[in-house]
Amino acid sequence: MANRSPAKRASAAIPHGLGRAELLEMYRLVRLTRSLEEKLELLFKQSKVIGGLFRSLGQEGESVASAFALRRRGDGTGDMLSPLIRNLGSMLTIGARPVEVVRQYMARGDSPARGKELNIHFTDYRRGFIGQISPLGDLVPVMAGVALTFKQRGEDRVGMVYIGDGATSTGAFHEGINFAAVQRCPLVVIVENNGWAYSTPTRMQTAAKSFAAKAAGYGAAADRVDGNDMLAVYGAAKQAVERARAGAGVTLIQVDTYRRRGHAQHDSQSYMDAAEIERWAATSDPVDRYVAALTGSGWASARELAEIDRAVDAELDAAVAEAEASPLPEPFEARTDVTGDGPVAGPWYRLDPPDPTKA
Amino acid sequence: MANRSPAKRASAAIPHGLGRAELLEMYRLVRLTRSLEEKLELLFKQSKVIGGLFRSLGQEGESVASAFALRRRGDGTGDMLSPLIRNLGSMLTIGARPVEVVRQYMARGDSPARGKELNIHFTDYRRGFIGQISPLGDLVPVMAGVALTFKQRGEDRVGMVYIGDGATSTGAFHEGINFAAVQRCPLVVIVENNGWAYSTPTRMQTAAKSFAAKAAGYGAAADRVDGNDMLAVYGAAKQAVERARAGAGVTLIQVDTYRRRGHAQHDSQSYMDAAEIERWAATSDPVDRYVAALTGSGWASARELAEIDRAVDAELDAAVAEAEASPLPEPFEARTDVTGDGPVAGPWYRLDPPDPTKA
Amino acid sequence: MATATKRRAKPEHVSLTAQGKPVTLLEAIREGLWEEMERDPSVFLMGEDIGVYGGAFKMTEGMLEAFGGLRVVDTPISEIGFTGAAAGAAHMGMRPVVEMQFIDFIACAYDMITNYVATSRYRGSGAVPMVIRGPSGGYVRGGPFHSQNPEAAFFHTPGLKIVYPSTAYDAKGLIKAAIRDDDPVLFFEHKWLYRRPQLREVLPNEDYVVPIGKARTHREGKDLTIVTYAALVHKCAEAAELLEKEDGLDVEIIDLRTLLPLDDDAIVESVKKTNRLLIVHEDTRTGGIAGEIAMRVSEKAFEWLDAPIQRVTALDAPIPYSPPLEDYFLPQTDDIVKAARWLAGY
Amino acid sequence: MATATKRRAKPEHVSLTAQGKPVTLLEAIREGLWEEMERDPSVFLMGEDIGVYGGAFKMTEGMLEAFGGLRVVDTPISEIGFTGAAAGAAHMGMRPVVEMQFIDFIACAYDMITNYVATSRYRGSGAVPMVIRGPSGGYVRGGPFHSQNPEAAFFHTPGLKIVYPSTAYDAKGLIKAAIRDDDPVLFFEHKWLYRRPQLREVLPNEDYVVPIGKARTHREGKDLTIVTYAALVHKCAEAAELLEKEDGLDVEIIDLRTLLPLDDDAIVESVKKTNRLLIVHEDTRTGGIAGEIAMRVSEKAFEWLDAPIQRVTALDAPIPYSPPLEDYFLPQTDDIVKAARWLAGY
Ligand SMILES: Cc1ncc(C[n+]2csc(CCOP(=O)(O)OP(=O)(O)O)c2C)c(N)n1
Ligand SMILES: Cc1ncc(C[n+]2csc(CCOP(=O)(O)OP(=O)(O)O)c2C)c(N)n1
Ligand SMILES: [Mg+2]
Ligand SMILES: [Mg+2]
Repeated sequence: MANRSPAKRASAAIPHGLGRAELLEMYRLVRLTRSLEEKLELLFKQSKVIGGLFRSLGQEGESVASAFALRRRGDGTGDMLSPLIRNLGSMLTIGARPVEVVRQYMARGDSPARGKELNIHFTDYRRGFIGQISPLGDLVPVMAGVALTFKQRGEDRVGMVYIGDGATSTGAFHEGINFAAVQRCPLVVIVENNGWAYSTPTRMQTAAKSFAAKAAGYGAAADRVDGNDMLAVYGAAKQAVERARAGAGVTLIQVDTYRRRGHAQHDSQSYMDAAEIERWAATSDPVDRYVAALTGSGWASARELAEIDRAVDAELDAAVAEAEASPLPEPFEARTDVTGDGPVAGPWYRLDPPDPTKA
Repeated sequence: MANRSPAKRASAAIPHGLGRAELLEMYRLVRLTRSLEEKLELLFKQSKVIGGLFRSLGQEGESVASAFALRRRGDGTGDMLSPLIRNLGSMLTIGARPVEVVRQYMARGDSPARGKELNIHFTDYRRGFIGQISPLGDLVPVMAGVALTFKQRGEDRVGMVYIGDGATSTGAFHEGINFAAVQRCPLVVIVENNGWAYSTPTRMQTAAKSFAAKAAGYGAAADRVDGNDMLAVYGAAKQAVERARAGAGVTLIQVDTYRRRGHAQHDSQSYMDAAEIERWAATSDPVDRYVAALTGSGWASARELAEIDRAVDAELDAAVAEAEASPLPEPFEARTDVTGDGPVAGPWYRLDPPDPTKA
Repeated sequence: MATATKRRAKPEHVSLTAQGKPVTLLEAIREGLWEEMERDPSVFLMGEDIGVYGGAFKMTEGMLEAFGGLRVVDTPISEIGFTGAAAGAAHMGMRPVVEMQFIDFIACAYDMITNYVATSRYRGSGAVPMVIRGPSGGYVRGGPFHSQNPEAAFFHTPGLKIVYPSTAYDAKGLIKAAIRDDDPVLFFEHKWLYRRPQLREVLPNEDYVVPIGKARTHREGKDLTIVTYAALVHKCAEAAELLEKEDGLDVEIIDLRTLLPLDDDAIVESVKKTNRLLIVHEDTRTGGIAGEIAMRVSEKAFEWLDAPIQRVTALDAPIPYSPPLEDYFLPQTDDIVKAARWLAGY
Repeated sequence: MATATKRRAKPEHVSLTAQGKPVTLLEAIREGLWEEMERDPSVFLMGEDIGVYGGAFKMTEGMLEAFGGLRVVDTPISEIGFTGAAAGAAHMGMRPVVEMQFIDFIACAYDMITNYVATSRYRGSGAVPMVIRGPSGGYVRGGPFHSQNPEAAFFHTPGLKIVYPSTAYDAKGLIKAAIRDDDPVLFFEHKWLYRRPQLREVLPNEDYVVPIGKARTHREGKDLTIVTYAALVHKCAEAAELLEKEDGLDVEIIDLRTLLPLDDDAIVESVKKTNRLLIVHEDTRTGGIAGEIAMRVSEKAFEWLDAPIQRVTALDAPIPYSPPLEDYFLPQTDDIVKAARWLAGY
């Protein structure tokens, strides 16, 4: 997984049928992801983030590159994905906006989940993403059903669902991917092997030689790719997406990467080897490697990238300012949208005068 | 899977280190299994069986042969198994008695489950079997835990759990076998592929090329065997049991067989191909094939087998008579053994006079 | 596919009402499912053995042939899987109806239903119009895992609706209402009622729904209110007849039909009339829904109560299999009679 | 392995009581777990990240080092798997204690717990001595899946016991009782109480247990009974102080401690003294355990009630994340004050 030296790639043709504009857009997205998380970390340290903060440092590349392989439209006719907590990059790639993410983390009333759900747990069917819930694995069956409906309706749309190395141990993952495979649903399952599930190393999660090896147990196609090589991830994802779109069913792609931060901000990472983290940072940072590929291959100039960086910073400053100006939700909102039958009853003892018959 | 002609096996040495006595005992057990089910079917037609009746016709061989590979003791120091509804043969092999089974099916008060649970859902830890419950897959995690304790205590005991082709689709199966494999628990998982899950053919259950292919996804050893060749099943099971006993962890064995009857008595099998059933009956009945092997190889004479048949019939006649003489449970027993704190409260309105304060 | 099949003549077994023939509770639900499948192409069915086999109780018989494999989906044995898949399909605008082969196995999908499906609207992921249905209840010697009444496990989950009908008319009207409802509905079908000849009735030969959330007065009375549902509606009716004959008691029976949301008004109104309340359910005692009903009546009609609210329920145990045990475990008509007598005499 | 480790000196963080230092609720449970691990080699721990990491809340910190990997088992993310495995180990004579990283995920094991574990004794497969424990409850901005109170989902399952302590003393005594109990015990730990300095207390430096099934009078009073448990014991106490000062009301607080089996006698006795009952729980309203308590009081002490039983609970919704929403959603001290005032004035 040694970093490819610019030399080796010099004057290479752009792979996977990508154009220069797309390469730059992918750069913008991965940069946006990392910078947004850095902003969030700042806000977290200022106690402006409510609840935990989850970094995807070192994994942003695969999030962006895999989602980039989807048909991204924003009008409800494109592909659909469901991310994990560390797939901020996938969300931004398919259309989530930084200001939405900041509002979510700051529990604002105008955040997509209106303060009812946290961090990147939010949904937009038109843009093509379905927010996960905390119980791991549950979105695999759900996305299998999304893909089933594409098949039922004869739509050439594809679903993509992300699952961590740890979450592959859940019954939901198993039942969902088996269902999708036997029904030949157009679904791509990205297994993110970042080496850790909270403090649990992969070897304590499963005795399987690889996660790709699980595919055969479902009759799904398998692929495995260096998760910090954005172009490789894009290539693998693109192929799987096209397979699915062509009606050839489920592909499980193992993307190997590394979680350089703790599970969340509170996690000291005491159980991790600092040298290992350093090595990944030095030799396999997805952004560095992508920049090296872009510049080393003459696909982009340092100046172009610097411009993008400036634009990203400006966008994020604006997003944070906007989010900070956002109001917290109205308490009453706690009662809305439980069912379609209107707000649920409020507490009788908060009435004036209190009246239990009105409960 | 063609039936081996006696000629081919003539004067062959007994494989897998088995002795003649063991061969005859296996014959007795498989005969006992089939004949007991035939008796039960008779009782069912006389409406003496309460609830459903499940036949393992055509699968008895693998049940007996796999369980026969276990250390069977009856004093709580042997191996442990957990059967499925169609593993009557495994139960009898590890020590369940026909009269217990008949009492269970007749819902008698002196049945092992005292009328609280049905058919072969009963347990004896000393003899080494744990009754399943209806929700499929649940016993895989449970048996993983049984095997975990063997490992914790440094006991050289082994667990064996049966799972149907259909039940491999459950989350419980997945979580249980993955847990056992990563913990290197001494567990053997027998996947019984009998072609059907109720009315669902294997191809609608999973797109996997085989069930053995699932093993790699858990880092478990895999084997696959002709389930109606008792000696082959014994050999595969024996090897897996010894692997487990030696601390080498989990083996998944796919045994291919065929469910010649419906899911239960009420099932007309309309969805099955009569010719296919006939073909399995004619060319691959496990008992016929075993008899052919025994006699064709000069390991047993027709006279010996006939004697065993007579003994089995006598035993079963006695068992049925005994069971029919057994009492139904006392109603009050419905209140016992919910917790260790004594019987649960009875209904206040059945007191004389009724008294709700005593509920 | 739907259109293609509309041209076919409707099979006999789903044309009984059209022919003016009486239907059982099972047949009523089957007709309801069939008519919704014809009415709305976004409705589809999923479950184990529901296709070729037509389901363990033959509820979906003939539907695969009529509507095809894309709308009648045989699934692997994966309650988490197909329940979650139904939610995903619902997100995309479909209206899935999933069958638990026996409702007992809904426990396997407990997380998916309570954490994912029930909270979707609240989380901002939108309504999840789906129905989870299946054969429920005891009195059939089914043992601990083929006899359960699962309502209490879900009654506590905001975002769900729960329906448990006792008559053919209600069953057909409520399955249609459930399918058309934008929220997830758990639709429980009592297998002891499925084919009971006494429940056969001729249904209106037109499209109708029974509103979710409205109880029904099964029997009018002034001396005592019995609130119940599902199979026990019929045992309560038996008891009421007997109490009228033997004690001259005039018992009112409220059939809840919908358990969530509860129809407080119907209950309270009846209690204010009779001043005595007996709650009867087949489910076990502790944590059964009788408690919630009693709590609400205490909150809203305490002063109208002339006697303590009482309940007749199953015992606090798993459901035993052997007839003497199950008979003792489950509420029987005679139990209702005795409890009602005690209350009336209070 | 156990013996080998006994020789080691006990780490500081589980020696606080031995040193006469006060402990938090979390530290009390940790000491209880540690002491049971030392006392009985059949006790062992399973869960996600409980080994090297010591658990998400550090409950099992240092235990892997002290007791080794065979007794402190880090599991895959498999609630069905390790819960079932615990049952299997219990069958073999072990006494497993499994941790749900957050109790919300117990939903994934709902089938295994209610259908397999809870029914084992009844089915003739013997007692299943195991404990399922985990951080529970709200007031921590945890959102819908890190704030749940799961008691109502299991309260309905015969065969289980449920414990939910509110003080350090009870927490230590009850975790020991739970581990020594032959039945499966769900042990819920309120994360808002885990490290609350106000709950610090010096515990007896000897082995003690608090019996399962016995409530505790947290505060004596004669005007009104409040039945509550877990975090709300402390909000009720706050409210009681205020009501004494401002209204001269003498409020009795019963801390259930054990939810299953319920201590009817303690509740009924108090109600017979005060003739007014307010039930307060953090869980949502419909189907929460308040209903069962009200039902039982109605059955056993109806004539002693001078006012309708009332309850203060969370709203019937998932648990929202944003502070203004969670504050509005959950019961607050002021709510208890208002409800108690209304009851007292009735
Ligand atoms: C069913 C379930 N069990 C436990 C948890 C607690 N939990 C949250 S994240 C996590 C680790 C996830 O690891 P992995 O799947 O590898 O994803 P990663 O964090 O590495 O991206 C755990 C155990 C959960 N969310 N859901
Ligand atoms: C979780 C669960 N879902 C559904 C059922 C209903 N059911 C009972 S047996 C069966 C088919 C089992 O097929 P398989 O696992 O292949 O075992 P076989 O009957 O072929 O021996 C089904 C669906 C169940 N018992 N448990
Ligand atoms: Mg990971
Ligand atoms: Mg099968």
